[in-house]
Amino acid sequence: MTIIPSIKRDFLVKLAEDGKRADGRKFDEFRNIEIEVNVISKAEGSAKVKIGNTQVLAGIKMDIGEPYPDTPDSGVMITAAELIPLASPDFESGPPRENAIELARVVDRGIRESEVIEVDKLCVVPSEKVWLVFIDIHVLDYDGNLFDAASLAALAALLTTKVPAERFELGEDYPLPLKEPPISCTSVKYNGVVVMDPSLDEEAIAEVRLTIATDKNGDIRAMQKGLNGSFNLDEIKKIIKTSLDNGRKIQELLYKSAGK
Amino acid sequence: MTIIPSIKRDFLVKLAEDGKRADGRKFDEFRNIEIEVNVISKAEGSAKVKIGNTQVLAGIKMDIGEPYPDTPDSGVMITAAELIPLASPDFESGPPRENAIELARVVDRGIRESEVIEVDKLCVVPSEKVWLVFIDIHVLDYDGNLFDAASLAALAALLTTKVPAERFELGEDYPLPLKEPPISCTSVKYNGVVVMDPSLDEEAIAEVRLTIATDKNGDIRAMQKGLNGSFNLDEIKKIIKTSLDNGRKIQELLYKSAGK
Amino acid sequence: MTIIPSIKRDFLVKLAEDGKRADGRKFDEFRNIEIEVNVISKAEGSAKVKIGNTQVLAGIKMDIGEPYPDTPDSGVMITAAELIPLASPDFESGPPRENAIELARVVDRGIRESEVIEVDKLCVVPSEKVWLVFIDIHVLDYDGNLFDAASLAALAALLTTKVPAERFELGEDYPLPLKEPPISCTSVKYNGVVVMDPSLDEEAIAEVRLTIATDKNGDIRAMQKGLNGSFNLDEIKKIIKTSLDNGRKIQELLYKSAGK
Amino acid sequence: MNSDIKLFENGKRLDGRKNDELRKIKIEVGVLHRAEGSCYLEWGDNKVIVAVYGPREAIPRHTQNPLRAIVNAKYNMAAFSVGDRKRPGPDRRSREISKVISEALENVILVEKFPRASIDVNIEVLDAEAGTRCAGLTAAAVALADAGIPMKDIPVACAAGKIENQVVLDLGKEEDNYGSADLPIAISPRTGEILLLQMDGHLTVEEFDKALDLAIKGCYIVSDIQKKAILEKYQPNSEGK
Amino acid sequence: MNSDIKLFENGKRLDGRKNDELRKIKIEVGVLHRAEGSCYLEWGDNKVIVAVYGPREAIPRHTQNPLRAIVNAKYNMAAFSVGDRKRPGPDRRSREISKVISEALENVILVEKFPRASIDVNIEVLDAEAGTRCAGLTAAAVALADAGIPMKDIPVACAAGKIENQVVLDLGKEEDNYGSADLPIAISPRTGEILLLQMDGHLTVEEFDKALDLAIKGCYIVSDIQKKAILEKYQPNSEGK
Amino acid sequence: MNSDIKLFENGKRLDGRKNDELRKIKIEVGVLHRAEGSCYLEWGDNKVIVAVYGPREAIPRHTQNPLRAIVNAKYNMAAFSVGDRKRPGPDRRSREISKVISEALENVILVEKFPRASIDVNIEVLDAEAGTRCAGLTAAAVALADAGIPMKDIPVACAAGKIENQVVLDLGKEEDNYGSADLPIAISPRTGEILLLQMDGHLTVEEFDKALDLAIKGCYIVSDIQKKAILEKYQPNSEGK
Repeated sequence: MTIIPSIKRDFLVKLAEDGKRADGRKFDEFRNIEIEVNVISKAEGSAKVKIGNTQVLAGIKMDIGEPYPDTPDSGVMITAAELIPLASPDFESGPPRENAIELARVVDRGIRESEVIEVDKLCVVPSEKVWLVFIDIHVLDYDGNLFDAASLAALAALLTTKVPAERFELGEDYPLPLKEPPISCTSVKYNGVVVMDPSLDEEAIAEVRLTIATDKNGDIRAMQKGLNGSFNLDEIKKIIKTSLDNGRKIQELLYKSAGK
Repeated sequence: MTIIPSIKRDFLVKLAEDGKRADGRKFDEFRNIEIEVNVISKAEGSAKVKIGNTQVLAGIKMDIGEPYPDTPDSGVMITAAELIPLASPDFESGPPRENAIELARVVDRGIRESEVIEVDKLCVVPSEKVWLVFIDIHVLDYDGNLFDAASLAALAALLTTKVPAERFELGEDYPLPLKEPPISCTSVKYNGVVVMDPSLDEEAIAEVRLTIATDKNGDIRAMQKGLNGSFNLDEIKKIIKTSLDNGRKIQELLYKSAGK
Repeated sequence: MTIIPSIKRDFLVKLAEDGKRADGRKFDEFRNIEIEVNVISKAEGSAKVKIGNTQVLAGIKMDIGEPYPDTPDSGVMITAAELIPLASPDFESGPPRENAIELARVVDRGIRESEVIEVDKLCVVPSEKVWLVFIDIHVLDYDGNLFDAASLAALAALLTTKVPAERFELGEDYPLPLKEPPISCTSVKYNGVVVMDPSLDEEAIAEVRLTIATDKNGDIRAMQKGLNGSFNLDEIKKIIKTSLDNGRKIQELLYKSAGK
Repeated sequence: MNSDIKLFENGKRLDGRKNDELRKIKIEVGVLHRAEGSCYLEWGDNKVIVAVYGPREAIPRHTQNPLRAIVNAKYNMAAFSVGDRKRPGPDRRSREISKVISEALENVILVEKFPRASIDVNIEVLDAEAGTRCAGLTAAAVALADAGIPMKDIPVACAAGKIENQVVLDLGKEEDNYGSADLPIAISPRTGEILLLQMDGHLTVEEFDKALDLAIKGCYIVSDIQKKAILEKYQPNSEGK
Repeated sequence: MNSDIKLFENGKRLDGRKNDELRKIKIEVGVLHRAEGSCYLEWGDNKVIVAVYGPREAIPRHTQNPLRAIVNAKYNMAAFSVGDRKRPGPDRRSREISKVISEALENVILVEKFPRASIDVNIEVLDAEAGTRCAGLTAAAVALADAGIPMKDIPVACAAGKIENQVVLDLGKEEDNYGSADLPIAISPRTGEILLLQMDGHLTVEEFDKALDLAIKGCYIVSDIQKKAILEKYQPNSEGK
Repeated sequence: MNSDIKLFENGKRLDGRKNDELRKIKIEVGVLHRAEGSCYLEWGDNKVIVAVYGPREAIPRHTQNPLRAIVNAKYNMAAFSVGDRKRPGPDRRSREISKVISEALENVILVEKFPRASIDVNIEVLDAEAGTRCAGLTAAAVALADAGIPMKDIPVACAAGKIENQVVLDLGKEEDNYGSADLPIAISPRTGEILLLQMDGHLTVEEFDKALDLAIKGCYIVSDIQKKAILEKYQPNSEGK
C-alpha cells in the first residue's frame, strides 16, 4: 500500500473532524459511477466500470468442460483477478499476491454464494460436459475501492453475457441465466470516522474496512472485514444501513446500463 | 541446519570420549518411542510417532485413478513430506527444499522398493482404474532423526489403513494389503564416534549419516548415506548390527501399537 | 551477456576498420561447421552441431498424444531449449529465461512456419491420436551464434528421425516425413560493420542482430531482428545476399552429414 | 443448499445440540518442544495445532517494518485433513484465511514493541470439519499467550449461521454444507470489538443481528475455555496436577 | 494455410480494403489517471491500452544498469482477448514480444539520461485480431511521449504480408491465419531506421523487398495518426475542443 | 521384479558379461571450450558430459559459507535421454542425486582453500541406461581434476547388485529393472573410505558384504580408467599422440 506522509493523513483527519472529505463528498456518498458494457468483442460478455478515477474491466469467457465430481449437474464458475502493473505504480508483475487473491475471492464469493449464475442451468451432459464461466477482472486504473468496482464490473459483464452455444454446436446463443445480483459496498474507518467508497488516499490511512453485499430485498448476502483495526456493533449496523441505501441506487444504474 | 557454537560441540565430543551422550543414552540406544494410531478421522489411516521430542504425523488418503502405463495392473503410491515451519524455527514455508525432498524420497523408497504395499492387489480395472495411496508426512516437532520418525509414522499409518471401497461403491472397506515392513534406523558419526538415533544437537555436529532399513529376517532392505563425511567398512558393518538389533525392537512396538 | 572490457571492444573495432576479424575470417564467412548425427541412442533422432567452439545437441523424441482442437488431423511439434549452466559460466540453472525462450521460439518458428515437418502425415486417429514431435535443444558449449547452431542441430536431428511406430504397435518404423528445410544464418553489426556468424566476443559488442532463414530456391522463410540497434534498408538487403550464399553451402553439408 | 437434507430432528440439531450450543472444545497448551509457544485444539471433529516463533528478525529484509513487528499467520491444511486429499501447499482459500487471521491478531499484539521483527504463527489444520478458521484463530491466540507475546487481550473466534430458517451457533459439517448462511467472527473479549467478520449466504438484517449476537456469546464461552487451558498450564497445582 | 479459403472478393480484400490500405486506427492519449503516460489504441478490432511508469529506480537492484535506464516493456494479453480464453500470465510468445518491443523502444529513448532507472511500459491487449505487436508498440510510443520520456523520435510499427500471391498491407485476422507470410516492422520515422523486424512464412527476395517497402509506407501513415493524437491532447484548442 | 525375465543365459549375463565384469567405459577429458574443466564419459550405453566452473564467488550471496567453498553438483537428465521423454528441469530424483553427489565430492575437494566460493559441477546425462549416478560422479571427478580444483583424491563410483540370487557387478538396464537389489557406492581410492552409499532392494547381510566388496573392486578398475584418461590429456606424448 502507498505510504502517505503524515501531513496528508493530518489533512484528511482534520477535514473529517469538520464532517468533510477531500473531494467534497459526504461520508456515506459514492463517487460518480459509470458502467459501459460490451466493450470487448472477443468476450462473451464484458463491462468497464469507473468509480471516480478507478477503472476496472471484466470479461466473461465460456467454454465446455467437466463438472466438479460433487456437482455433476452444475456449470462451473472460475474467477481470476489480475492487479496488472498498468493500473498502479505499486502493482508488480508476477503471480497474483495476497491483495489480488483477496480481490478475486471476494468477487467470486459475492457471485458464487449468492448463486447469481444459475449453474444448474449450465449442464450439457451430466457428469461429463458443462459450461465453464470464466470471470476475468482486469484492473486498469487504481484509485481506491477495487472491491466494489470489480464486483460491479463482473456483474455488468455477466448481465450482458451470451452463452456461445452456436460456437459449440449446441443450438442458438442465449443470455446467461442469472438471478438478481447483490451489490457490494465498501466502507473504511479512520480516526473514528466511517466513510463509504474510499478513495486511494482514504484507503491508505484506513484502519479497518468492511465490504457488505446487499440485495434488492434489503437482505445481506456477503460480508468481508479487512485490515487490522476493529469495529464495534453500532458501527457495523450503521454501515449495513448506508450499504443498503447505496446498493439500491447502484442496482438501478446497473440494470439501466445493461439495458434491462 | 542449526549452527551450534563450538562450545556445544566440544561438550558433546568430550562426553563421547567418555562413552556418554548428553541425554544419558548409550551410543546404540534409541530415545523413547511412542506410536499412536488413528489420530486423524478424515484420513484412511494415520499415526503420530514421537521419538524423544521429535514428533511426526503421517496420514494416508486413498483415491481411484489411472495406473502408470508401464504397470497397468498395479496401484500407485505417492509420498510427500512437508517440513512445515511449525516444526522448527529453521523450516521455511514455500516449495519443498532439498531436505524435505530427500526425506520424502527415503521414506518413499523404503516402502516402495521393499514392496510393503501390495500394489498388485490394488487394481480395479486394468489399465484404467487403480487405487492411489497418498502417504503424507507432516513433521510437527523437529528434534532430530526425522528419517526414522517419518518412516515409522508412515508404516504405522499404513498398518491402520482401511481401503475406502464403500465410498467409491466398490464393496466393503478392507485393510490395505501389506507385507512385513522393514524398519529404518539412522546413525551418525562425529569425532570418530557412531551414535544411533541422533538428537538435534548430535545431527548438527554430525559428519556423516547412515540410514539402514532391515526386516524381521535380519535382511537389509535399504540404505542411504548422507552428509559429506565418510565411513570405513568396519563402521558400516557395526552399524548394520546395531540397526538390526534396534529394528527388531521397533518392529515389535509397531505391531503392538497398531493392534496386530 | 558477458561484459567485455572496452579494450577488447577497441581491438575488435580496430580490426574491423582494417577489414579483419579476430579469428582471421572474412566478414561474410562462417566458422568451421561439423555435424554428427545419431549421437543419442535413446532418441528417435539426434545430432550434435559444432560451429567453431559452439556445440549444440538436439534430440528428437516422439510420442502419441492428442491433437490441438483446431488442427485435429495434424501432428504436434513442441520445441524446448535449455541454456544449461554446463555451457557457459553465465548461464544459470532454473526456469528458462528470456534468452532461452527467444532461442526456442526462433528455432520453433523456423521449423513450424516453414512446415519442415509434414504434420498432416502424422495423424493416427483424427481428433484423437496424433504423433507428438518433441525437439529438445541442449546447448553444450556456448561460444557465440546459438541461433544458427541450434536450428541446424534441430534440422539434422529431424533428418535422421525414425517414427517409432513399432514401439506403439502401429506398424514398422519409418523416416519422419519432412520437406526441404530452410537454413538460418545470423549476422550482427558493430561500429557500422556487419559480420556473419558472430563469435562470443563479437556478440558481446554487437549493437543489432539479424537472423535470416532461406531455402534452396533462394526464398526467405523467416527473419528475426534482435538487440536495440537498428538497420537501414541497404544493410538488410546485403545480409539477405550473404545469408543466401552461406545457406546454400550449409544445406549441402547438412544433407551430406545426414547421409541424404 | 439442498432442501432435501434435514438439519433438525425432534427439535435438535443432527448432532443433538441445541441452537445456542457449541461443539465440544478441548485445548492443550505447550504441546511442542521446539516452538516458543504452541497449542493443540479440538473443536468438534476439527483438530488444529499451532506453533508460534518470534519475535525474531523478519526475513526477507524487505518485509521488515521499521516501526513495528509484522504478524505472519500461516493457515495450512494437511493433505489428509479433508475428504478428498488436498494438494499440499497454499491455495487461494488458505492464503485469504492467513490474511484475515494475521490482521485480527495484529490488532491485539503490541507490535510497536518489536520493530523490524516478525511474529510467526503457524496454524496446521489436521482434521477439518467446518469452522477451521475460528478454531485456528482461537488456538493461535493461546499459542501466542504461551509464547509470552505481549497482547492487549486474548482474541477468540466463533461462528453463527442459519439452517432451515433458524439462527444457530457454531455450524457443523452438514450444517455448513446445507445451511444458508455462515458468519464467523473474532472479538477482543475485553472490549467486545470485532476483529474478524465474514459472512456468506443470505440473512435478513434482523437475522444478521441475531446471528452476530449469538456468535459473540459463543466467543465468550470459548474465551473461558481458552483462559482455563492457559491457567492449567501455568498454575497446574490449582487443578491438583 | 488452407487453399480453400478465399481472401479476395471482386478484387478487394475480405473486409473491403485495397492492398495498400490500413485498417481503421483510433488513438486516445492520457486515458489513465495513475499512469505517468498512457494511450488507448484501436487498430481494426484490436484494442490495446498502455501505461508508462518511470523513470524510477529499477527494482530489484541487480537489474540496474549504472550507465543507463533499462526499458521494461511488458506485453500482456487479457484472458478474454482471444477466442479461447487465455490462461493469465506471460507465456513464451508474450515474453518474446515483450523483448523485441523493449529493444525497439530502447533505441529511441535517451536511456543515458537515467542511470539505474527503469522505464516501465505496460502493454495490455484487450481485444486481439492480428497485428497486436504493431498495435502495442505504436501505442507504447504514444504513451511514452505522454509521459514526457525524452526520445530521439516517436517509433511506429506496421506489418505487410502476402495473401494469395499478393503483397498487402496490415493483415487482418483471416489474412493472418490463411495468408502465406507476415512481416511486422517498426521504424524510427525521422531516420527510416528499422527497429523491429520479424518475418514468418515464405517470400521471394522480390516479394520481401516489396513487402518491406509497403510496411514502411504503412508506418508513415500510422506515424501521422500518432502525431495528430498527441497534438490533440496537448493543443486541444487547435481542434476546437 | 518379474520372475519371467531371464537375466542369465548359458551362465553369462544378457550382454555376455561375467558376474564381476564392468560394461565398457570410455573417458575423454577437456571436451568443452568454455568450461574450466570437462569430461565426456560413456559407460555401457550411458553417455554423460560434465563441466566444472569455479572456484568463483557463490551467488546468491546468502549461500556463501565464510569458512569454505560450497560444492554445487547439478545432475540433470536431457529430455531425450530416456525411453519416454523426460520433462526438462529438476525433479525429486535428480535433486536427491545432486545432493548425494555434492556431498561425496565435498569430501575430497579442499574446500577450506576457497571461502565464500562455489565450485559448480554440471552433470548432464545425455543417454541413460542404468547407473547414471555412478557415471556422473566418476565423470565429475575427472572434470574437477581437469579444472585443476585441488582434491585429496580422485573419487570414483561403481555399483554392484543382485540378480537371480547372484551378486554381480555394474547392473545393466534389464538387470536394474528386473534384479532384486542395487548398491551404488563411491569411494576415495587412496583411503578406501566410502563417500556415497545407497541400497535399494533386498540383500542378506552376507550378500551385502559380498556386493560391497565387489563394488569396491569395480571402483578400483574404474579409477584406473579415470587416471589413464587424465594422463592421456596431460601427457599425450606418453601415449604416442
